[in-house]
Amino acid sequence: MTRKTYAEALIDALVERAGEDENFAMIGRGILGHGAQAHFAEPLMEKYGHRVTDPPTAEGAVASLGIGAAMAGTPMFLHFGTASFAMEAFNQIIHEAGVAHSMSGGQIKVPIVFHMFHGLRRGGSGQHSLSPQSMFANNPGLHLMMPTTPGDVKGMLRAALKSDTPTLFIDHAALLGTEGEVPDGPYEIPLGEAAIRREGKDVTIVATSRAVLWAEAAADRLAGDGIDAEVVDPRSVVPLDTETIVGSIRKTGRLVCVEEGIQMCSIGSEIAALAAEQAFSSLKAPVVRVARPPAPVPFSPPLEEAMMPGPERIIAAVKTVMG
Amino acid sequence: MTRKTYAEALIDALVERAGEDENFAMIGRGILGHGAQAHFAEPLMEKYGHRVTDPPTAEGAVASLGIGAAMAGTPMFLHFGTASFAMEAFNQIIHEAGVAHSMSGGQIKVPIVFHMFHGLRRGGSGQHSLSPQSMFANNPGLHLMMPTTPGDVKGMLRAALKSDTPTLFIDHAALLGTEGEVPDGPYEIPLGEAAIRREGKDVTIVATSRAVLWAEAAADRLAGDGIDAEVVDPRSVVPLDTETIVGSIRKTGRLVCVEEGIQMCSIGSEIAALAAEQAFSSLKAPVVRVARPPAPVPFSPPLEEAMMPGPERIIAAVKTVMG
Amino acid sequence: MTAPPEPGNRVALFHCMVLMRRFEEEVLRIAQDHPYVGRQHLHIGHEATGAGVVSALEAGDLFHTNHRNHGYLIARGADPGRALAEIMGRKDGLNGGLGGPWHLCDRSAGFQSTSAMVGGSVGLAVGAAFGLKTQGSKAISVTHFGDGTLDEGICYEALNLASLLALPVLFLCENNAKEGQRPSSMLAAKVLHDVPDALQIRSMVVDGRDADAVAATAAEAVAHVRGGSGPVFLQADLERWPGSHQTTPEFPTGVTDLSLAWEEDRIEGPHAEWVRDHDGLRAYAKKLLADGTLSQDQVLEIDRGVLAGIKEARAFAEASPYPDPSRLLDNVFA
Amino acid sequence: MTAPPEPGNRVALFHCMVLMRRFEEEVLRIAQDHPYVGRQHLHIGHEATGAGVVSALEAGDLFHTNHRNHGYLIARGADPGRALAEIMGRKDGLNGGLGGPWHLCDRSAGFQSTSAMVGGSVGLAVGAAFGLKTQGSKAISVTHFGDGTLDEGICYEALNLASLLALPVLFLCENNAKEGQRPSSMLAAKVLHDVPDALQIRSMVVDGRDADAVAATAAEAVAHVRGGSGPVFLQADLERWPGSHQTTPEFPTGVTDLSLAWEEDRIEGPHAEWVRDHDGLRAYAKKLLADGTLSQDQVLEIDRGVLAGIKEARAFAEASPYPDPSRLLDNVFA
Ligand SMILES: Cc1ncc(C[n+]2csc(CCOP(=O)(O)OP(=O)(O)O)c2C)c(N)n1
Ligand SMILES: Cc1ncc(C[n+]2csc(CCOP(=O)(O)OP(=O)(O)O)c2C)c(N)n1
Ligand SMILES: [Mg+2]
Ligand SMILES: [Mg+2]
Repeated sequence: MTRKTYAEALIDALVERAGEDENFAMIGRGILGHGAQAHFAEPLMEKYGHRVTDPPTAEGAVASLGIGAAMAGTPMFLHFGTASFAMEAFNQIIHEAGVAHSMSGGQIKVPIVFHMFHGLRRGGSGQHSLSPQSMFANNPGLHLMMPTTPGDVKGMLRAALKSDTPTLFIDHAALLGTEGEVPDGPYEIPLGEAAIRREGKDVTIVATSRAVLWAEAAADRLAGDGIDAEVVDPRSVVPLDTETIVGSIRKTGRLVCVEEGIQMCSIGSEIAALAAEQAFSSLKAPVVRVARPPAPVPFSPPLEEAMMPGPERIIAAVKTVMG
Repeated sequence: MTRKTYAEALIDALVERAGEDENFAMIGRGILGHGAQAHFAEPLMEKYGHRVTDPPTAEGAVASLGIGAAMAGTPMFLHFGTASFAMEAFNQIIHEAGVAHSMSGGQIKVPIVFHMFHGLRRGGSGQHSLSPQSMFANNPGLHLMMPTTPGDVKGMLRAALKSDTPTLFIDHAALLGTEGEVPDGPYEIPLGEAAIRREGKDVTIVATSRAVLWAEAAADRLAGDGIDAEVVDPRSVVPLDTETIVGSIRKTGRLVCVEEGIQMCSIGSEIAALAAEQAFSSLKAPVVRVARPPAPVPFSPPLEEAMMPGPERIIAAVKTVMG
Repeated sequence: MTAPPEPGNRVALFHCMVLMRRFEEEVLRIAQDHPYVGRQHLHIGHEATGAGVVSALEAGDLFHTNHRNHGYLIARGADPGRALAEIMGRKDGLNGGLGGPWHLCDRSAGFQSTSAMVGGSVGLAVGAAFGLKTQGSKAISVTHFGDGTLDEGICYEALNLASLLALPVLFLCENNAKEGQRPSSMLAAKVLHDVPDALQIRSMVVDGRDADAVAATAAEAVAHVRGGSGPVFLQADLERWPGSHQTTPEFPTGVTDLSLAWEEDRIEGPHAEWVRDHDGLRAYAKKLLADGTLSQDQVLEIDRGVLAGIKEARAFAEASPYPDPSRLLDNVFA
Repeated sequence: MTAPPEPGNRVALFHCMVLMRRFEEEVLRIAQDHPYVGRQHLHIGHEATGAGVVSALEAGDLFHTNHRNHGYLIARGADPGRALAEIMGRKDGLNGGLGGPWHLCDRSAGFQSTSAMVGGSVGLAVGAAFGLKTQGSKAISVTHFGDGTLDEGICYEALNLASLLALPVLFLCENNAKEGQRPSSMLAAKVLHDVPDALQIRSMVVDGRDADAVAATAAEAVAHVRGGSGPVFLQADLERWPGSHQTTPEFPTGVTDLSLAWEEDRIEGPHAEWVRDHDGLRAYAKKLLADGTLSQDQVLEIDRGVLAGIKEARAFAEASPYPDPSRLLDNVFA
């Protein structure tokens, strides 16, 4: 175990994989973005920079390149930058990568990881702030990972890189600088295993990506008010660990869903629906969802701030479900 | 009132609008597809064919053309064909059309209707069978209409064509040949008004687009078993008539959600979440969702058939919630 | 059933063309006999191009095609019975019935995928070339697409990538545009290859109705690509067959009768013009007869052999059951 | 604050360039003074192009820009105070604080939108041209984008559409690519305009550092477009300013000192090379002094006037409050 930033742990996974498989290739510019953590990519670029292709600004064909190469047997890591840009490759991701294995009757495998940063990033406005995870989850054949901690990002990225299923790996740039314990050497976190970030008996808060940090902060403060919240982080959205999630809801009887994306037809909607389907008889109170308001992200700082489903809003939601 | 096909009613709305506003322009090829109803477009093409631009196969720029023209004050109707093709323009739809009005502080209006056919169409396989409605609904600034009847398509299309908000108008080719009473002359069906297709007291079935027909068929047969189902057709997904929908669930205490799309993070998830949030105390049984299985659409006829959330599956779901 | 034609073997080229034609005719017949087998995009009229290009390829080369794919698949040696079974959505189809006509895939024949998204195959093929290059393979990537595909931005982006990275990919553009009909291309360029030219991709143009010319030009193009000199854009100018985008299963130019290669007096009726002036298969038969490569009997013999094989293939496909619906979720994740 | 420069009025051109430069310098200062105003893409070094092209336009013309948009907005007559307020996310900003620097919009100045999606503005501008044509308007559509934008398929598709439909749109490509730095263009073409050329769009190339040349060439281009002869692709070859993609708010080439147009001995220090050899604003001042169009005093007078205006603008922006968060959902639907 070493204490590391999320950014370092992410790069660790890539360095390890590149070292193991000389056929593994990467494509994209600025894997850690342009922020304060960008330099953590240096160990990768120094050692394996020759295996990172710097592409033109042409997301559709770059995605196709990655998918076609993966189909031909070259495992790929593809970095889009802001998740918004991946929308230029939406068709290629869902209609080529997602369907190839099934449509070929299992003949074709597509070992590719699509990496991108989602969410509110300060000043991203309406075109650089997308959280596309719910949209991607509405498609078949694509795994969808959303790590939260340095320890998870390394193990989940490794699992994704070793998978023959195309995987959306959706990060949040605001997590890059967070620190945590990271096991040394290679390890995998199996797909489809949720993490219980905090045990509790009164209410279940299911949150993804950065929103987990807000949920934890809210839970800390709620503890002061005598409310014992359980925080569940699905980590992997597809496949989803319904067993753990529904188990927690059955235990507490109360559910708050938190996410940075827009609420309608979202992961939060899905978890709430699962509660209504599979934990109905245990539910003691109406479910509450906390999410980004359904508006284009405004530039103005206080307005962007108001978009965030941060601790305050989570606490208010929990108090509502506690009645 | 005249008895007409859905296809005729749809064309009526375009002919009327073109007659009223000589600035109104259309772009796209084969507005009614290539099936048995294609000829119903003739009255439009004969009279206003010169105002329909036949575009290159370049969905992204074609969408941009429509959006830019609408921003410049020319109301547009844009036909994509299969909804799958609209994925090549996903970025333009969500990141240009959807955000322009808000991001400009209200200066820019985008009067455009994006028309497309969603769903299982027999032989469409994994790349021509998309139901993108849930994904679109996860974005801000876009209205989303899904008519079911000939009377509705005409009035809803007119409302969409007169709106200054960009509108996704998602049709199902299998509806084109259905017949119904259509009021003569222009009329509008206001956005955000659900229709109760059938009143009932035991269970609420919320279904969209073609799935409404399956829900009605199921309700007919359930009546034989003494189950009195209410069928609610939201018609407009954004804005959603939560009042009517939640009202019905409160009344019956039971909910089945039906849609042709994939279940995860779907409209069905959203309705189920609304039930868990807003009708919790009235709910008498777990909610059940009926949707397309999470797989690429297979070509093989019996497998494609098995994808459909048709009457049998709806009946089974209703029987489950009836306990 | 048949190995792909060898370079320089003109009889094999002809055989391959006959196979392509008879296969497509059988697909039409299947569509007539079965109410529901999807919508077909047949390769009729493109045989000379298909056979010629395939003759220039080697076993490990990877192929990404578009919707007009049957001919290439068969020419590359895929089993016609399993191909027809796939087109019918049957269990023994190449993709187990999951793909259907628009998505035929035969990994063992280097047939990676068929994308029915216009432009899809072009991007994937550039990716395959990238993969092959990364692996240090000597194989090349080939993609086949129509003139209309250059309308799509993804095609342009992919051409640019291939040129920038000097990838081993052959872009085979089947140009079946024809004035007067609704054009499948709406490109403002004077000629299609102006676009790859602008992107510094070597381009070649060939009369796609002439199998010998295609075989020779394709051999040159493939040598360039395989030699590591970067991509080639090969534009094959073709006849637009009247049925190329039909929605109903009829024989718009009749069923092929190869004896019309010599009994020209018998060419009559509604399809006479096409048979006489546009049918590349008949023209090639005539050429091979004229230069003594084949006799009339040999032509008929080849045809009979192909027809017998197709008959068997059809029987195999018809006998194959539909897959079980429970297989739906089998291969969603790898 | 200032009307757009008139054709042939070189003093107005210069004034416009000074305004653009001083505005951007103020933006940098704001970014230094306020911890959070987003990331800026300044137009420094592009002034001659901006002013020259704007001088050729008329009032009703519609503009779609990319992320490097401030200069055009100001040159077209948008209020600098409201523009700075928008860049700061304030209530009195042009977009009410909702858009920010990447999405400045001023409908009254024909400034439709700024798309921060590379290629976004190109497609929208082709649409604006389509709209104007449909309306029978005499106005034209203008879009400004960088060399890197030709990498994107959407740009290619939009060029094709404009050419096919002969739309009244001026494509202004600011080519600030420079060897040695990471190129903003990764196009395999020999020169950028090879792509529009292939699509049969009339192209022109101009030295984008020479305001007179830009004004003259732009006038010719605009006449072509307004005359109904279809689109023009105007490639302005530019200096790549060292700060063009910076993430921290510093003055990479110092604060402009116009007296260095004549006191050249004083050009020294770390920025000397840029100031001496690359600063188009200084070069234009020198030219106007040399041919007697302006005196040194007049140059300084213009600069003082502009600076005073900018100071006022900044004060206005600073005084403007943030919008109320309750405004978030105001304009989601029209
Ligand atoms: C992205 C996308 N847009 C539209 C279509 C509909 N479509 C199917 S075939 C075709 C024409 C293709 O023309 P071309 O590439 O010349 O091939 P051809 O059929 O002429 O051989 C079109 C537009 C599609 N399949 N995919
Ligand atoms: C679709 C998309 N992909 C990537 C980006 C990130 N990006 C912002 S500016 C830029 C470079 C643009 O270069 P160019 O068009 O030459 O303009 P310049 O900044 O050089 O003036 C890129 C790639 C983006 N904004 N949008
Ligand atoms: Mg074609
Ligand atoms: Mg540039």
